[in-house]
Amino acid sequence: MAEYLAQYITPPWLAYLLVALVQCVLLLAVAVVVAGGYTWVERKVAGRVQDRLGPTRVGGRFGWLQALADGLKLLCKEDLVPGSADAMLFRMAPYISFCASFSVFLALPFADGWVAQRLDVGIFFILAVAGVEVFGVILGGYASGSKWSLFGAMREAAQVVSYEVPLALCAVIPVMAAGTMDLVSIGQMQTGWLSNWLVFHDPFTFVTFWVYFTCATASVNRAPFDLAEAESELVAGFLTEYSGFRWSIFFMAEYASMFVVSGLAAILFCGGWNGPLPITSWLGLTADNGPILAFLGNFLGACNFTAKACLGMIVMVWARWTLPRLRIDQVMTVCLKYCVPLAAAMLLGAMLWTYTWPNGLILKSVRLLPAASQTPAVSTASAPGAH
Amino acid sequence: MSLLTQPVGVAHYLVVGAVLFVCGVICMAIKRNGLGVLMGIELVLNGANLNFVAFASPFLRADGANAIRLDGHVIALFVIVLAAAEAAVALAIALNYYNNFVTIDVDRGDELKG
Amino acid sequence: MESIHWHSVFFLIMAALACLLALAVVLTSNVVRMAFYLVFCLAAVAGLFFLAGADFVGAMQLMIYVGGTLVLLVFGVMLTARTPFVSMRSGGGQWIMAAILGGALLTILLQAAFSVKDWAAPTDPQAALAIQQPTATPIGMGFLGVRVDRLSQPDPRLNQGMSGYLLPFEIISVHLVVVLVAAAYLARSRRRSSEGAPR
Amino acid sequence: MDMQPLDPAMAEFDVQTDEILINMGPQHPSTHGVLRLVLRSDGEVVTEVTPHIGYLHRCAEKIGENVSPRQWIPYTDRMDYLAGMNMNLGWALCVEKLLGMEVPEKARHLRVITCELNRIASHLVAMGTYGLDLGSFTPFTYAFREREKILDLFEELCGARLTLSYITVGGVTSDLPAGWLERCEGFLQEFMPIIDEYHAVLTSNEVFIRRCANVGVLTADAAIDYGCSGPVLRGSGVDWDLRRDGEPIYTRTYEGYRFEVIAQTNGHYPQDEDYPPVPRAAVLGDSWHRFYVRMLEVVQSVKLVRQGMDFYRRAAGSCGEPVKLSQKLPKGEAYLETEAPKGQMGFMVVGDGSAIPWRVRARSSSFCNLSAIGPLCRGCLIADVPAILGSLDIVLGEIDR
Repeated sequence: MAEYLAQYITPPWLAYLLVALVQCVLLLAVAVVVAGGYTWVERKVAGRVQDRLGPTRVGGRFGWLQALADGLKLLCKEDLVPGSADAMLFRMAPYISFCASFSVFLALPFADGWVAQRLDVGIFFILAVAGVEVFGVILGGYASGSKWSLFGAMREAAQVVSYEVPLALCAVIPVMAAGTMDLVSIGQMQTGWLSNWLVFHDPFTFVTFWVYFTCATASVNRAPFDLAEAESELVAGFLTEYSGFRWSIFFMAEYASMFVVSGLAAILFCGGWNGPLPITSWLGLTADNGPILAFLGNFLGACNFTAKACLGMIVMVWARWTLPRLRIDQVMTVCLKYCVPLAAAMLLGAMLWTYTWPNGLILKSVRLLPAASQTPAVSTASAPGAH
Repeated sequence: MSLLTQPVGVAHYLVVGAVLFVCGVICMAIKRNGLGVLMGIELVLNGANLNFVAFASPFLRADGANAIRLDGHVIALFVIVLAAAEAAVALAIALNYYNNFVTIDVDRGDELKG
Repeated sequence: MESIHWHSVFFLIMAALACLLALAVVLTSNVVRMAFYLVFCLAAVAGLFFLAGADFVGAMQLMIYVGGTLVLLVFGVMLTARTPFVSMRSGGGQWIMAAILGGALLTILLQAAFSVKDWAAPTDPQAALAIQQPTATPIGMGFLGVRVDRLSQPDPRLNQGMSGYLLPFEIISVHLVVVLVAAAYLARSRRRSSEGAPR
Repeated sequence: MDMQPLDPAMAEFDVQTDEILINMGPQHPSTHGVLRLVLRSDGEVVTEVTPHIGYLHRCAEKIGENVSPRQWIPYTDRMDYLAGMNMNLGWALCVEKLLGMEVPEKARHLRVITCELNRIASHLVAMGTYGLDLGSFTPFTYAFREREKILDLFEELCGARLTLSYITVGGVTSDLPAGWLERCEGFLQEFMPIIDEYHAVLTSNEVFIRRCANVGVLTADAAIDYGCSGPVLRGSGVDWDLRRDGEPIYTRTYEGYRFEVIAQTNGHYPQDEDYPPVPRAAVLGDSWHRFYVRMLEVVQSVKLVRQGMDFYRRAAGSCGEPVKLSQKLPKGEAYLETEAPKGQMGFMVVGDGSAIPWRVRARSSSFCNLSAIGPLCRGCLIADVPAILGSLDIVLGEIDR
């Protein structure tokens, strides 16, 4: 894209800058639209769960524009900084959180090759950068100069740091099954039928998926693990002193990272942009049939991927409005006594499985497309230069 | 402006590494806060790491064949892991120090008894 | 007009960030802000790693340093951060001494950096921009004892070390476990009273 | 440097962390009004809780000494504003005791019907807000959905939804409107299956059990020592309910009614209905049992309302004549405790021969129940404080009066 433009625009660096800008704005739009649309979905789903309607007025019958109205309201609110706060850190903290969760989108593929920067260590990069988000929360909580905020920050730190361990362990298992950390390659490996999804690769990945989702819910601070902002205990936790725009930035960061962990679950376990049925290959929307059809196929794939990620987020909403909140010691127990050992056992099991049946047990005849026939063992051995 | 149009080399990386290293050394030397000293150590280790990574890349120097390639990366990884381990232990020590002296001012720890 | 070399531009941005933030760490006396500056300094260093083609090391830096170590450090800061200790200042004499010594050290290091001609710049200006080879798999194989990058090395001098890093990897792993146990032991919370708190 | 904890029973930690004082309230989402709790905590562990009350003090008792007993009825509504009927009844019975009055049969049954309906409403609020305290929003909306229907019935009955002033000295203010009994019966029929929903969402929810089982255990002796009453007392396994064990003038109101006192005696709760089982983690007297007692009392109250409607249909005569405002109070005093949803609500009236009482006093059940929070919260986590406070189910309007 950039190279193409560079032929026509002088000086060429302007073309690069333009393309970079467009990609940035696109990703930002994705993050913001995801957050905005998701607040609407959350309010609607919460309404249904609670036997009420949710937003009904703003923007027509279904309250479509509720998120916009909320955003406008937040923008108009006064930006308060408490007197006892460390003003610089207090102001910076929301941006740190948002930058971290926004940067993650850099490596998150939406479809085959639809990724801002394809990284050889994509999954690793995402986990690493997503972990930085907690830093903004800690700083915000500390800098607020309020005891409730400090409590929230310490809880968040303890919780997120603990849950990163099982989360990373769970992410390693599909990586091992796929033989690469490149998310695009992992997605390509699951082309075709449902049975090619890594969640059905072996019994261990199947269990891992649920462990992963639990840990992901905890690591993005969603109920029943939303201790950092537990409103009945800590007023609003690290958000207590935040108002208006800065508050909404924290909020967007949280929602963006929810999308990321759900999207990661979709790519690592549920086929990414490959549907339960190989519809794109039936329709001939593949790269073999020219760029336009391939683009259409990718577009369908991106929709598919987004739908899967949204499904994960809706499950999180459902859990949030159904379950009471756990206590901090119980959250730590869930992590250290259940999730970590379970994830470690699954890792060991998946390792043995891959060692025993390097080609997998699922019938090969089901795999329709050549890309899927590349077995994990082969891909590991031929990995250098393979992509 | 030649820096903007010319490719950078190992030497440029070494400069950044040197700045980090010196900052870390100064930090270690003059901070009275025990945790500040710890941060100085992290800076020094990062300065060193930067050198390893720079020497590992064959594209940053004229004699690319002499690059240490993978070894640089591996050593940098080892340093990172050891730094994490060091931070964990140092933090535990700092906490114990705080328990015994009710301060983290390293200048106050001048008696040889716990 | 010469075209801008993007690799250099990004390098300069990252390098300036890293250096300035490192300086800020030295100059500020508030320990929480020190930790804050340090995080971004280390993140900038991770960016430099990416620019040098070490994407695995860069991601590792972000994950372990920025995500792990620094959170650990902030924990420590908060556990021990009482208002009188948050900012502890050093005397002016110390600053002068440190500046002299630091300046001298920096001079030596800079001279060493520019003393080798081959290090100054690559021969092929576009090489660094070329698509970089993946590093994760070779490093992983290296840890398991197979040096995939040296399989086709014609120079026998460089062909040494084919055995990879299995042993150091093992030692580091054991070391890490020992350290974690030790750290947990050092910082343990010992409940002394047997009656405990009523629940 | 003095870092010694005040309480020697407190666990001593190797890492010396600072004890901090935290103000929970008066503007805090889960202090049920304007209660202020000062927590002394070491990290997440609470070592001491000191309640500070009085933010809702409105001189209700002093006002009572300047108006006639009937005029004070609306002020009783504003004590436990979640159970106005029961407050009305307590005061009305107390004055009737002083006056030596008897209310007609019909008024008696109307009092039972409305008080028990209001007890259901009050327990529904307790249940819903307890869910909120534990971080679960949904039970709150479910509880308020049903409570609204009860308030609709009240609105039809007396025009008010919250501050009812329906029961008055000498009877009730008005008879039932036409069709009210059918609508009430319809509500009860809808409501009974919904109780199972509540049990599914909270009572037998695994996370809920983990949050409140074995948290804030109040032994029977301690409960009696602190003067706790109502579900807090019965949750500790004390078989005591003024509707059965109270003074004759009060128990006469419930004459002929069949109901069980909800308390775990001999290791089990009354088994007249299909209740969810007691989880193994629960200890008698913990937050879970207090909550459970309220849930079972709701079922008992439904039964009482049904019986009351039967009795009402068969009763003849008037539903009482409110005493005149100029009714002289005899010299002497009367004190009566009734079983309000929150516990034993006592009213005292001293007459000096004039129409205005010489002294009016109220004994608040929530006040005594709240007094137990100090020992209950010692050594618990910060998250347990709302869990314990919610299980005590206090209403600040009644504490501060």
